Amino acid sequence: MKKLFSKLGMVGLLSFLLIGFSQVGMSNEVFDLSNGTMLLADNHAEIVPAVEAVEQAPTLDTGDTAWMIIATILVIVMAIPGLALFYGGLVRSKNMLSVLMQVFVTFSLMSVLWVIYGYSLAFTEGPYNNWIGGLGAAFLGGVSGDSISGTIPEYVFVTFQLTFAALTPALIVGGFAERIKFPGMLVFLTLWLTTVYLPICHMVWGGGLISSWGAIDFAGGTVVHINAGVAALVLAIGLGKRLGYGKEVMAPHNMPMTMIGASLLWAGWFGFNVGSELAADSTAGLVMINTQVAAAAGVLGWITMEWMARGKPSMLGGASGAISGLVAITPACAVVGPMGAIALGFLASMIAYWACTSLKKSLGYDDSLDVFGIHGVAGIVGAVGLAILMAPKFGGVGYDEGVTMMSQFMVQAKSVGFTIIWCGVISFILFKIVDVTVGLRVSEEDERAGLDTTSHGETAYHS
Amino acid sequence: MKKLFSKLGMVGLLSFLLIGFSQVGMSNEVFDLSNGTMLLADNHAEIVPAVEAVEQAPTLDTGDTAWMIIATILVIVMAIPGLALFYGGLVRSKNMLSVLMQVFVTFSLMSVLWVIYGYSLAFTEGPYNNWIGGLGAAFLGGVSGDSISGTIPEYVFVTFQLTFAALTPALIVGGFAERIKFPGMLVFLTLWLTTVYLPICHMVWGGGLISSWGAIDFAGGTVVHINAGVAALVLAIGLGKRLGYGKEVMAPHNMPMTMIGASLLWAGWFGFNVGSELAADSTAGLVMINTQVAAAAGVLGWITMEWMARGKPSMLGGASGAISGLVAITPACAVVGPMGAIALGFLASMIAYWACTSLKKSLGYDDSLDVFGIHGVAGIVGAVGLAILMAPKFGGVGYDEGVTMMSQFMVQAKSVGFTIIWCGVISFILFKIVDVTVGLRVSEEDERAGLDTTSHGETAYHS
Amino acid sequence: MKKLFSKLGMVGLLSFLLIGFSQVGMSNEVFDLSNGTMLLADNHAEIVPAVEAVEQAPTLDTGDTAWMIIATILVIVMAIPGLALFYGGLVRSKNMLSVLMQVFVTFSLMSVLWVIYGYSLAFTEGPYNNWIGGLGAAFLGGVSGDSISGTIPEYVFVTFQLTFAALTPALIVGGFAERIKFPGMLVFLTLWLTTVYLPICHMVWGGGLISSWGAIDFAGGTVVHINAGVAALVLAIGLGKRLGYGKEVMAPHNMPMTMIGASLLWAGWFGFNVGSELAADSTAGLVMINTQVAAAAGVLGWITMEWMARGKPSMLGGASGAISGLVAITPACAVVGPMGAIALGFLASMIAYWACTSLKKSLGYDDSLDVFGIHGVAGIVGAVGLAILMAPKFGGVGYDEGVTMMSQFMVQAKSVGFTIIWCGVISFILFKIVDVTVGLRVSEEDERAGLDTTSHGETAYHS
Amino acid sequence: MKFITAVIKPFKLDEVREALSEIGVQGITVTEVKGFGRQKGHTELYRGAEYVIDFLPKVKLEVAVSEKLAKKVVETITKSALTGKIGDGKIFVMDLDQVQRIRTGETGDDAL
Amino acid sequence: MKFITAVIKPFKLDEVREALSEIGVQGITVTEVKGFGRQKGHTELYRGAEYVIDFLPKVKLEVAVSEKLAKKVVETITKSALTGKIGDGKIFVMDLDQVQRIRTGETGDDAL
Amino acid sequence: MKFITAVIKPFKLDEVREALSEIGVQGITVTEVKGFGRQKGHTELYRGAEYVIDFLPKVKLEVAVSEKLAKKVVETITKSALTGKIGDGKIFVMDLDQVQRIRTGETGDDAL
Ligand SMILES: Nc1ncnc2c1ncn2[C@@H]1O[C@H](COP(=O)(O)OP(=O)(O)O)[C@@H](O)[C@H]1O
Ligand SMILES: Nc1ncnc2c1ncn2[C@@H]1O[C@H](COP(=O)(O)OP(=O)(O)O)[C@@H](O)[C@H]1O
Ligand SMILES: Nc1ncnc2c1ncn2[C@@H]1O[C@H](COP(=O)(O)OP(=O)(O)O)[C@@H](O)[C@H]1O
Repeated sequence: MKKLFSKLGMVGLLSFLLIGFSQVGMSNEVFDLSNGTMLLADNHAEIVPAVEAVEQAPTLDTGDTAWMIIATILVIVMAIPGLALFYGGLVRSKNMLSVLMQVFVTFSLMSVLWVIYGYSLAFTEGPYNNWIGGLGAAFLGGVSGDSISGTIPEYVFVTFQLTFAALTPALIVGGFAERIKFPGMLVFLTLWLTTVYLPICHMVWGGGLISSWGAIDFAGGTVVHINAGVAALVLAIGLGKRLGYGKEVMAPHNMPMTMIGASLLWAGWFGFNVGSELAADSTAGLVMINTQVAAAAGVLGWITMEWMARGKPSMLGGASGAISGLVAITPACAVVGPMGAIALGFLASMIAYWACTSLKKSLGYDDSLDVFGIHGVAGIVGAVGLAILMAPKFGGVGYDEGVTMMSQFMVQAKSVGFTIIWCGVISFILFKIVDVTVGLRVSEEDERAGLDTTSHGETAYHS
Repeated sequence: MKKLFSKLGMVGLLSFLLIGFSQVGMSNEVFDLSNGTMLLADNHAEIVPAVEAVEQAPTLDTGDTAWMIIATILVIVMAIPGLALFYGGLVRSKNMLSVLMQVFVTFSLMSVLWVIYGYSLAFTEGPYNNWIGGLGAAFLGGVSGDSISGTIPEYVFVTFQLTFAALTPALIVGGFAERIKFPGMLVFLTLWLTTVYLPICHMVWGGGLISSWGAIDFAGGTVVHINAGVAALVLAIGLGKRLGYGKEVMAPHNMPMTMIGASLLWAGWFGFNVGSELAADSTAGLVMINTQVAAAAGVLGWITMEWMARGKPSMLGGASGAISGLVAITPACAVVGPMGAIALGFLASMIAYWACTSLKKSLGYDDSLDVFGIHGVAGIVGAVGLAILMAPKFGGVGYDEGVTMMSQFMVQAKSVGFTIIWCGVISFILFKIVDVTVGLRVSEEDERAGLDTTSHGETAYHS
Repeated sequence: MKKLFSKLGMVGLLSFLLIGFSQVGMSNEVFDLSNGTMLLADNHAEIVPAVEAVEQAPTLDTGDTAWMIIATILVIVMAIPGLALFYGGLVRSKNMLSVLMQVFVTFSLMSVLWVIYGYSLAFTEGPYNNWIGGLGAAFLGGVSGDSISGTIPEYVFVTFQLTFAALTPALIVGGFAERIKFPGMLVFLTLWLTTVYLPICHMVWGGGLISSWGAIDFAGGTVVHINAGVAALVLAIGLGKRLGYGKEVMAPHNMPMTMIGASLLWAGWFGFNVGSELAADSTAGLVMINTQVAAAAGVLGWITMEWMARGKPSMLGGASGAISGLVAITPACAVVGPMGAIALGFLASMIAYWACTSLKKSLGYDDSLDVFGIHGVAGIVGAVGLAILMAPKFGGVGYDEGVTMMSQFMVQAKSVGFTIIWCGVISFILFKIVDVTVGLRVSEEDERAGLDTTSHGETAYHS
Repeated sequence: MKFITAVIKPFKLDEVREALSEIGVQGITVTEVKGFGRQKGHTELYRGAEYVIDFLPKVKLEVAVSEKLAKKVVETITKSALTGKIGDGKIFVMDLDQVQRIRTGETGDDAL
Repeated sequence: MKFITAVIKPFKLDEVREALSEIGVQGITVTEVKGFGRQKGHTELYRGAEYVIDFLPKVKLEVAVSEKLAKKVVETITKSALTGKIGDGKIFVMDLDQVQRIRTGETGDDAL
Repeated sequence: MKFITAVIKPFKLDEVREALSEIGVQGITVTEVKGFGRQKGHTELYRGAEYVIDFLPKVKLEVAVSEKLAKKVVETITKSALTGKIGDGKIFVMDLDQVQRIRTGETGDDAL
């Protein structure tokens, strides 16, 4: 526990440093909401206050709608079966179903919560609009079959955003796999959606605080990946290591499943990134090629490290590299060029490799499936790296008027730091509450026998 | 056999009751075709008599076309590998390939038959138009590269409908898995397509009898799910139980495969449901969110039942719940609201749970993979439940002029009852014919050894 | 080695015969570039010299763009996980990860190379334009977010073509599976992309030699399948047989994986074929139904052969038949009718069956996963068969003015022969170079132990 | 004491186990094995590569029992594993020197 | 010489193997088995079909050792495999007539 | 009678089986096992977690034979399983008290 505190403190400190650092370049406009840059508005914000756009009545475009329906489906495939398999293949066979189940049910529960209050809190205006939306669209009240968001039906937009809210908590599963109580997990993630995901989502994409700083997070570097990575780290430390960690063989029980999962995540990520453009337009094309080459470069980056370090490139390395590259390009995909995307994917993957091997070993936490090492770390690299690579000289789209590489970098660093602290502190508090009330760690006996039979009454494989 | 008769009789009785019941509300207009409501016409029927729409020359919309191409591919993914894996994971490893093969070849054979005569019988006008279409478009004669259906190329419409006709017979595989002769199965399903699927499809979507009643079946509750569920029940009873049923352990040999299958079915179902709108428009958005939340609620419904009944929610339960929710929303997806979809998915899943556990046990049939319990039962719940949930007070789109909740309910009940009887009686006759001529059940020895080696000369897993 | 030469000689001879044969019908216009037919130009060529089309400023169509984004993703899914699983399931479990890894990393490396120089050499004009493009668009210089190709963003076109270039080398993996050195493979395939794929791609789709003959290769019969098949054959012969080939049991270790792979290839192939239309239009509809029924007929063709030959249709047969049908329809999908597609798929599948059984046995090479037998042979059948089936009397679209069935057949035969020779000769030279310098075959000891542990330091399955 | 090894058909396992329980056997160790014997295997064909799979899936039981129970155990297995068809399997009986229960350190008949 | 067969809990394998190495055992053959015994199994439920899975995953070790090492081996296994909870397993000792190393043809204690 | 247990390299199984058939052995029971011995294993690395896998896949044959065939069987296995490289395996011979064929109830040499 003490160790936990010190670790969390460290993360927090780092984040404050990031924010502090950013002050240097941005003087005292940190919480100044009058700052009108709002780069994010181009991508998401105009959807929310659809009323404002009455001058130019929004009309439905079938091409954009077709694309967004698919993009949504692709993000669903990322979660189930993609993420579930990516994670499931990495655990021991006695816990396979528990991981599949955690992802599957989390995904389902969050979907329902999104309709009940999630969408409303994230994407409508509220009395504390810097931090969170209102409850005006709870139960999707006010959304009708005719509502249009930009050029697509609002229901499509709602569903697309639903998948993000359902995927992000599921990502955290990798941090506490093989040792968590199923009911405790559901309670924790419900609270986490409400107090971490929805506010950060609103702050970044719903017209709240972070967007007002001019931060760029095209498809969810902070909202999705850093958020999930930090929460996973907090839980991994809080729950403690798995029994036998570092002593017994805990090799992945089915690497082909992990490879399938990684491939489906790769394919689905186009829904995630290109879908965030909310249209099938030219920017979509740029996002697409960037996503592809960043993933490919991520594969090459990770296996290069492995090759140098141990002489053998591995399938798990290839898969991990692809995901690292994809995570890194997520916030950056609409502002860098293809060569910048290659550089970002390659580099982020190498840094994630270092985080999953050296950093994890030296700090000694058991983040079962490296959610922090991959999503957290590559997410940070992407979020701050884009400030550099978006420069025209690196093939990027360039900066807004009045914005420099330095100032953009500061804004990015600040938004990353803010997200880490918000997520870290609240996740820790939620962990404590749920651990004491519902209970989060299974008994030693159940952990030995495996969660499949003890929590779910099933076995993954019979003959 | 006697038992078989009595069971079938029971089902038939129930169906007659449903129809009879509906008479109360609908007086004597049962077979009155002059009834002009034709709610289904909005979705499918205008495609067929493309000639009638000459006043307003149909033009191709690239967005709608893009969406429908994908929707078609998604339904293909539902069948292969989706359904094949969902089923395959549940059998014993010695029968794994036989199930994959049954789905794969059925899907292929039906695809070819669809082009030869299926499309024509289902979607053109014929001399007995209430019951079945004509043979004018056999071999796709008359369809050309330039033919347009609504706003999409007719070939796309033909292929989209092909996937429904190829998927439905494959669904039945779950009823007789682990004990059927492969050639007999192909003969039976060919006859079944011709005498059950095509007529019902024509009656519902091709401008035939059932559509004339004003029945609502947006994406195939009767045509696909009730049809397949009833046929599976008939075959399960007809063939008798698997050797060792109830005594030996017949646990699923690979639950992760089943989970992958369920996930792909979920994702593919958007092609199925949203694709049935035949356009990327506002209704598509409504169908989309309904599909997602009904599936999610289905997951929660089933595991809630399990949790209450035995203290442990299971992965198979989650997967089964998702499919139940999806089946239930299929006919209803364009007429209920998101909260109605949640209610429908949740409830239908609970009822399907009851059917797969209590009902099946008490009746004692061996529907190997619960095709009736899930597709049949949840399909019925969805088909009749939509009449209630489409009411504006439940967030639905409301009724057509002159239609009340009660009258709609009657129409729905009648169409369900009609489908059950049609499918049940003909399936039973076909079963008898094929059983006597070609033979349907494998020898005891082959069943013991497993169908993979005895029917297909292969083994699923080697080292 | 001597054997190798004689085999290659045979293939070469055959190809020369094909070309020679074609001379009869085409007199001396073989290398005559003034021939203006350029049937391919309709599909691909107009994209390249976008400048020429200035009269009619190209505008982006969201529907076409939506479709092409998806088509691209579908081809990605074909490669990972589709092809990787199709191949991986067929090897022994000790080599599973090596195959997945070979496909995964090849796919990634080629993606990056495409951006660096591949696209430019394939799709821009160069000083030796008959043979290869220029380097003007290296690093995607000149492509910007606003560039439009036809009706879609150029970046989308670039990414779509990227997936072809990344998939084709990965197809070759099946020829040398279970015995190749990983680094050697990467070097070989890099050189192969540069000297075989890019030139042939340019000659067929980039406005080079083969297109000038009026050859029809809608979606890549020569560029992708014959190319890959021939290269795989050269490597299979060059490397020699696997240890224990013909003596030890080398049964597929996981047929369900192969079935999943085949199904994803099937579904993804719509991206490949329909995507090659580069638009969601009427032709797309024709391509779609042709693709579906050719695959289905391929399944039926192969299992019919098995049924007759040994009494048992197999899952591997079904899967192989589907791929054979898909390969055969690839060049033909826009010019034949649905019944023609059925005929082509059925026949090509039967011939591929013969190639994988009788032909392979009699020649005695060990093409581990039958890349030549399926992609090479069915590719040839499709490429020449389309000349016949495109006749209006067979439901095809008919010939261009001045073209007859015979003349088209000659052109097709010539382009096939040319591709075989070009690919065969260069592949053989590359094989020799890489074998001598980097080394291509693993040690006997490593081959016994399996490549997973020896090349990649991992094992596919643990408990 | 005797160490009895029996090779039987897989689907007979449950029956045999129950029969043994009834006569007082308290522990059994079971292994999935492949059996070669008089019973013929089958042929598998993969794209023209024909493999004669001449082993059959069998289940091996190992039971350590006291001298006096040994005969009864052999009889019980014979009876409950019988189908009368080829491939029913074999029972092998060997001398067992010594047994020890790990949990308690008990030895001899007490440890069984 | 003695042929020692031990059935233990799977997660104890590494510990036991290391302990045996330390006392000079040079070879072990390990099999994954299913154990029926006093330790209870669990129930699995699949859509209403309830299966009582009354076997537990165990690991079987087979070690051939010289007469003089035998006692020590039994002791070492007992100690290193002990958790004190039910299901810890059994050790069976049998006489071993003859051993031969395939590679060299050596026999007797030399072959171990 | 003798109960012969042999641990060999997996890819030698077919050869050994055929050799045994030729000298008249009619039944064999085969188990996939993991072997620890002088032959070294390998290292696997998963995102920085290094596991030394020091077992190797082996195949275990169990053959019950008549007294007079026993020597021949040991010789035959030795010859057909030999590669001359480390890890070729071991053959263990034990006394077999009694055999019974389940199908017929035959015992002794007749049951083999
Ligand atoms: N001599 C033997 N040594 C070891 N195992 C044997 C022997 N003979 C038979 N078995 C085992 O018993 C099984 C059944 O034997 P088989 O000869 O097929 O039929 P049956 O038991 O009816 O004579 C074989 O598959 C094999 O596993
Ligand atoms: N008589 C026996 N013969 C063979 N194996 C046995 C015997 N008794 C126990 N075993 C094996 O030992 C394991 C542990 O035995 P069990 O009775 O559950 O607990 P304990 O070892 O604590 O008494 C069993 O699962 C079984 O594999
Ligand atoms: N004393 C032993 N008891 C049981 N099995 C043994 C013993 N010694 C070796 N083995 C088995 O034989 C296999 C080969 O032994 P090893 O020492 O590696 O090589 P070699 O047979 O060449 O001496 C081991 O993997 C193990 O399965």
